[in-house]
Amino acid sequence: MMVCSENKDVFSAVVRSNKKIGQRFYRLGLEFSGDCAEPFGKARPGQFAELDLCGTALPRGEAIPEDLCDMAERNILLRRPFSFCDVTVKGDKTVVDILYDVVGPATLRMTTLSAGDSISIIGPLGNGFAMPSGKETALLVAGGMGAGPLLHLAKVLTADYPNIKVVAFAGAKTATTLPFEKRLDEVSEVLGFPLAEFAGYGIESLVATDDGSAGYKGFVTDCLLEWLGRCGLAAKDMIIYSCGPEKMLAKVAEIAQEKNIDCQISMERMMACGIGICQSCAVECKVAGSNETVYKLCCKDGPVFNSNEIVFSN
Amino acid sequence: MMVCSENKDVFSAVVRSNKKIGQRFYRLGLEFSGDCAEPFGKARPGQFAELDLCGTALPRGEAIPEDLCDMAERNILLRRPFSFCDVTVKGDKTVVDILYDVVGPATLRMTTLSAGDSISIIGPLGNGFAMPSGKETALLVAGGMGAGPLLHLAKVLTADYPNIKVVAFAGAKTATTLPFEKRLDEVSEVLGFPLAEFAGYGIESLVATDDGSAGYKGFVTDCLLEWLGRCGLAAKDMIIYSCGPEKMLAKVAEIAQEKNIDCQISMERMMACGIGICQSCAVECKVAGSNETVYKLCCKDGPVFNSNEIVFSN
Amino acid sequence: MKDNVDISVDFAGVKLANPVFTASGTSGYADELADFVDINLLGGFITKSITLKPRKGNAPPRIVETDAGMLNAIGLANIGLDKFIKEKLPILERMTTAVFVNVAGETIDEYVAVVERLATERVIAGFELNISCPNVAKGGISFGTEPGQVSEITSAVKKAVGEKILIVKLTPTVTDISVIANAAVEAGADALSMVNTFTAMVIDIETRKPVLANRTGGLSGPAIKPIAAYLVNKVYNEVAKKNRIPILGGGGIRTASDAIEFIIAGASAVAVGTANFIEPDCTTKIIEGIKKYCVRKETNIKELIGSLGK
Amino acid sequence: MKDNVDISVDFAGVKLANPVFTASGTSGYADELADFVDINLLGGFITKSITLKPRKGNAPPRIVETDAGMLNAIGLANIGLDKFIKEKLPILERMTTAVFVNVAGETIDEYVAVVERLATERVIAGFELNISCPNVAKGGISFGTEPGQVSEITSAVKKAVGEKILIVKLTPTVTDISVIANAAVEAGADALSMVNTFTAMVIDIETRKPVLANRTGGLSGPAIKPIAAYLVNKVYNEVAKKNRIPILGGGGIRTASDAIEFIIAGASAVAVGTANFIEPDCTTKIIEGIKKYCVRKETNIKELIGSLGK
Ligand SMILES: Cc1cc2nc3c(=O)[nH]c(=O)nc-3n(C[C@H](O)[C@H](O)[C@H](O)COP(=O)(O)OP(=O)(O)OC[C@H]3O[C@@H](n4cnc5c(N)ncnc54)[C@H](O)[C@@H]3O)c2cc1C
Ligand SMILES: Cc1cc2nc3c(=O)[nH]c(=O)nc-3n(C[C@H](O)[C@H](O)[C@H](O)COP(=O)(O)OP(=O)(O)OC[C@H]3O[C@@H](n4cnc5c(N)ncnc54)[C@H](O)[C@@H]3O)c2cc1C
Ligand SMILES: Cc1cc2nc3c(=O)[nH]c(=O)nc-3n(C[C@H](O)[C@H](O)[C@H](O)COP(=O)(O)O)c2cc1C
Ligand SMILES: Cc1cc2nc3c(=O)[nH]c(=O)nc-3n(C[C@H](O)[C@H](O)[C@H](O)COP(=O)(O)O)c2cc1C
Ligand code: FES
Ligand code: FES
Repeated sequence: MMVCSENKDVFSAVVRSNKKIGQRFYRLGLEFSGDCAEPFGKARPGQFAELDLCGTALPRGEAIPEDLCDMAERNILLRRPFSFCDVTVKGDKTVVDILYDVVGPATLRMTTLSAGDSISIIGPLGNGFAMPSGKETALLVAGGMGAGPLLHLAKVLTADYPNIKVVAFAGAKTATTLPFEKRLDEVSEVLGFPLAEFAGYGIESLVATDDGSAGYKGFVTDCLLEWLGRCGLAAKDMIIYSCGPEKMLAKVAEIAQEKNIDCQISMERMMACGIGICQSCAVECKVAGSNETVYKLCCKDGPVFNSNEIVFSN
Repeated sequence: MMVCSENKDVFSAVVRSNKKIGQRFYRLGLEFSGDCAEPFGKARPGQFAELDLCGTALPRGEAIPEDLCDMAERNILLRRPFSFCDVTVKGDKTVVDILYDVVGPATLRMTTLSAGDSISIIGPLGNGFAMPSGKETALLVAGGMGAGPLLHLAKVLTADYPNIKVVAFAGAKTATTLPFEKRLDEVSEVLGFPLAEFAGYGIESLVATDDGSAGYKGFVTDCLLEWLGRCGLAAKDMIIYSCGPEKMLAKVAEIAQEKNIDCQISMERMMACGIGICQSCAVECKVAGSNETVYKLCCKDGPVFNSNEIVFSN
Repeated sequence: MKDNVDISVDFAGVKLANPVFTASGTSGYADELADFVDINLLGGFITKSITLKPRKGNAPPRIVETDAGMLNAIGLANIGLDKFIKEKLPILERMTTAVFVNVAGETIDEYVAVVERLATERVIAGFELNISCPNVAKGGISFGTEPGQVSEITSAVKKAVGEKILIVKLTPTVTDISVIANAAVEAGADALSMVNTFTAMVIDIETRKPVLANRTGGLSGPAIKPIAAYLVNKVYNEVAKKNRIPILGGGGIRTASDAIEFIIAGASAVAVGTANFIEPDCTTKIIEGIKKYCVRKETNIKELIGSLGK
Repeated sequence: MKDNVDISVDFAGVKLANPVFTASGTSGYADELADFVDINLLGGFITKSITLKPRKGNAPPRIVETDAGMLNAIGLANIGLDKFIKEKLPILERMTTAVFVNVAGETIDEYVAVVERLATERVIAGFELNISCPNVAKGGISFGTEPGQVSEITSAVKKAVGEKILIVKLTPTVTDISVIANAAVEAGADALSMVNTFTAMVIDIETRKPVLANRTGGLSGPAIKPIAAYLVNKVYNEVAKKNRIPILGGGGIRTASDAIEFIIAGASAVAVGTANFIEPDCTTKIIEGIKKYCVRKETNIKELIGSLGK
């Protein structure tokens, strides 16, 4: 292992836990010790890492959801990017948690990791969320798996910016696909703290599901819009942080633009390298004061961008 | 699962054990139940099965011997053939043991199988050793991993042909690469039963190592030749069964030919299918009464052949 | 989900129960694979290449595994026409699946001789002309890389096939496969089969020799799938569509999703090769998977063929 | 084991500390990869393709993974010659490794213009002519499939390179790569680089569209290795050896064993591409592995090159 600029490198982590927390959601706990502990201990919300899952076992036949059976046949080659939902420094060790969704061959393999396994990881990579200097309220808007980095952000915000009020919005198709470990309970829902993970940081939350099976019925962006309509806060005192599917991010960006609220979003792209050498992760960005656009790299210039920079594809 | 002619098919087995028994040798125990138990319960010595190891995890970095590191990078695609070293029917279950050597990407993966894992297996395939009708003495000549099917044969011979005397010869480069679980002890060595696995069937054995670190110093074929020289038995009353590297088999075949002893050998070829549909496993065979040769299929016509049929490639 | 959804296709006039074939050389002459799959469930069955005289094939090792693929250099080992007629035709005659005989040879006359002898056999739906085998010293691929040669052999064989359909099997290792496809179509091919394997080599660094006795072999398996899918789409767009010539597409197909990719790219039917070695009953699963996809997406095979969007 | 074994090679007159390069487009302009590897340990470094004007490249998605490979359609995104000279040359100047600039363009004049501007830069050891990029509408691969074109562009650029060496990078997707290699050599190529990627396609069966915005992309990675090794051996035997032209071989190299395969096949040096994405420091391991192999087998690079036995 080399000592590198910016502390990013190829590291080895040990799996501490890998827990199924929903239909197809898991939470993976990785422990870093020795030289690896420090760089990851300093990882900022929104940064990510590239995991090598090539040598990891596939789940056995029956354990593969039918819609992923064909995909499961593909031998994987490239690493996969994941952000962190929690980073904890414990003495000379750092524990990093990743919330993930099982969508294809790599994430299927990821489910068979078990405590004690070691795994190769490159990170921490990219730029995290900018901190909310001069703001009074931070709104975290998560779509599906996007909750991961926003949980990490929630922890850092509440620890480092105790005077800022944080409100979390979490959207999903339906109640069972909300990627949270702790189930909603009615009392906390009534009190405005339905998501235990955010409540743990003292953060109130709003849940939206497309089918209304939990919380607000509709898109999380509609829920946000409604909330903004009634909150009575000044746009300049707020900041939105968002992570989720690109369609949702586009809507969040539109809302932020209309209401003139600062907004940071975390983008996703297929990434071959994650370290800025392949140019695969192009994100089309506006050039200030011109009609032209440039491609920035999601892995190096992002994954977090100012929402007003991005040209969303349709 | 279909019911098929000759009972061979794609089956699912459950791993019962996977034990390291030497430097790079392991013994894998597979359990078959339900429909799979019967066909495998009837498996004859010398038959084999094709294991699908694609989804099995690679050992972690440090657990891969240095000389196999590069090979380990290759994603495997094809199944791998293995013969059985033991087959035991227990009620409605069948347990099949495989003795294997870690030589490349598939066998590396095999080492990470653990109790409870299920694995896809096609078998039993090919033709086993012919039984020694009318013989008085059966000589089992094993080179390295070739001991596997000969152990299975030893069990069947001693059970079904109690009047036949069986003598086992086992060769290896050096003592530590003898693929036997139970260590040699001096007393049994003096008594002529150094290999506990064979001794368990009441079979005497001779060990040969290239460096003399155990038993006879030299090739197992030289050990055999010496034994034949002093045994005083009639060629027509003996039969040789052999399995091991092709160079050794060629030597065994030569000895059998010279001394006019019936001899059956188990051949190995790279196999893409194991079931006779790809023609990859060609074994050059003499055509009786002609100078011509034909290619027979190791998987279907073999893997056991009469030694006098084979044209060995130098 | 109704499982009896219709996924039959018209392949150059031959009605197939479904678009799934086993590829030549990867399923023997039917009897071998029959232990694992009900061959009659297949849309089509293609024999191992048949030549006029029996061929021993190449010395072993004949195969070697590569990343997500394998090389083979079987060398067209086959029992020859006479023995095929005597021993294998009777087995094939019992099958209800459309049977295609893959034909190879060292000279055009040899191809023609084989086809002439078989052209009147009732059980045979058509012939697949192997002008793309990379593993023989004479014939094989040498017929398939030059448009003039392709044209010559195709028209010669076309005269011999009679009522049967003629599928020409193309090699992917040419600068512009559409030129070759076009030559075949203009000379009378009723369908195109693509792709055959890619010439390749694996070297044993311990001995510093090629692993295969034949030195080179043909690469098949999932490794080649994205190249094959591209080539099928290219030939569909540039040649097959306007000439209404169906394509039998393949190269690395393991799953229904793979098969559907080829169909969307422009294949009317698909050939499954290497995957049979790993899961001998994979074709059955692929057929079921295509049905499920059609039901789920409320589509049908006809609409799917060549439906790749902008 | 002595680790300071000499594995240096003479590559068309350029002395390389070892035969391991990073391939164009897979290691940026050096600064990016420098976080993970000491670039100065490499035998050679090749820049991402440079064009006269900056290029935005293609819309995303630009890559998709395949079995043991990946497709890319970056579309020669690069900062353009001016910015390269201003921002990147100073970084490259600090390197002790042999630096090669990969050049692309839409017209021959563009290629020549880039080379002319850089031909006198001290830090540059030579140029790699990319006439094999499958991911651009104009230029790229269109120069590389026809011997006449290859000859024309090679001689035009050769006039501009001055003292520097000219490597011509070949596409594998031609009927006979030796014909192309020969055209390049006769027109003045000092070395050949092979292979570039294979045109390929992945289709999303849910949307029925190609996954890549560019529709097609170039297949790289272990999947193509056996084809690339074969082609290197073919060109070595048919063109390079007798003309004493070194080959920079690659395609799917991940390990020292892979690299050694290419060297035995006939490559004087090897280029590692896709593998950098997975293990950014794999080149260091490959260099060490080649040394160990030479010690263990009591051989040396010179003796190894093109030593494939019968
Ligand atoms: C910076 C960054 C951070 C990320 N953080 C996380 C994280 O914290 N948790 C997490 O679960 N994922 C995260 N992702 C996404 C994650 O990398 C992919 O889900 C993963 O690579 C999929 O690998 P696979 O082999 O399982 O599926 P693939 O074969 O790569 O994809 C399978 C199918 O799913 C689609 N797909 C790919 N990504 C997604 C996605 N995110 N959601 C839905 N469908 C998808 C593909 O188009 C394909 O059709 C992040 C991605 C980026 C770029
Ligand atoms: C009918 C039959 C029965 C077999 N029974 C057994 C058995 O009971 N136990 C067992 O351990 N093996 C057995 N084998 C051999 C076994 O199939 C191979 O060792 C296995 O396929 C290697 O797979 P791999 O991916 O680990 O290595 P590969 O990548 O396939 O091979 C790695 C390297 O080892 C070489 N190699 C391949 N096979 C052997 C071998 N047998 N010995 C030494 N080097 C080899 C290859 O040429 C290559 O260089 C049998 C083979 C056949 C054909
Ligand atoms: C072992 C083997 C033998 C083959 N034999 C033949 C043959 O005899 N005739 C032929 O036209 N193609 C032959 N092929 C090519 C296949 O029919 C098919 O075109 C190719 O393998 C690509 O498909 P796949 O990737 O699904 O295997 C053979 C392929 C393999 C792997
Ligand atoms: C993401 C990516 C970008 C590439 N860009 C270029 C390029 O700009 N110019 C070029 O000549 N080759 C380019 N290539 C081709 C590589 O240099 C190399 O020839 C090819 O990838 C095969 O090697 P590999 O299998 O080791 O990757 C690129 C390859 C990849 C994967
Ligand atoms: S993923 Fe390679 S540059 Fe961003
Ligand atoms: S391994 Fe396929 S025929 Fe024997």
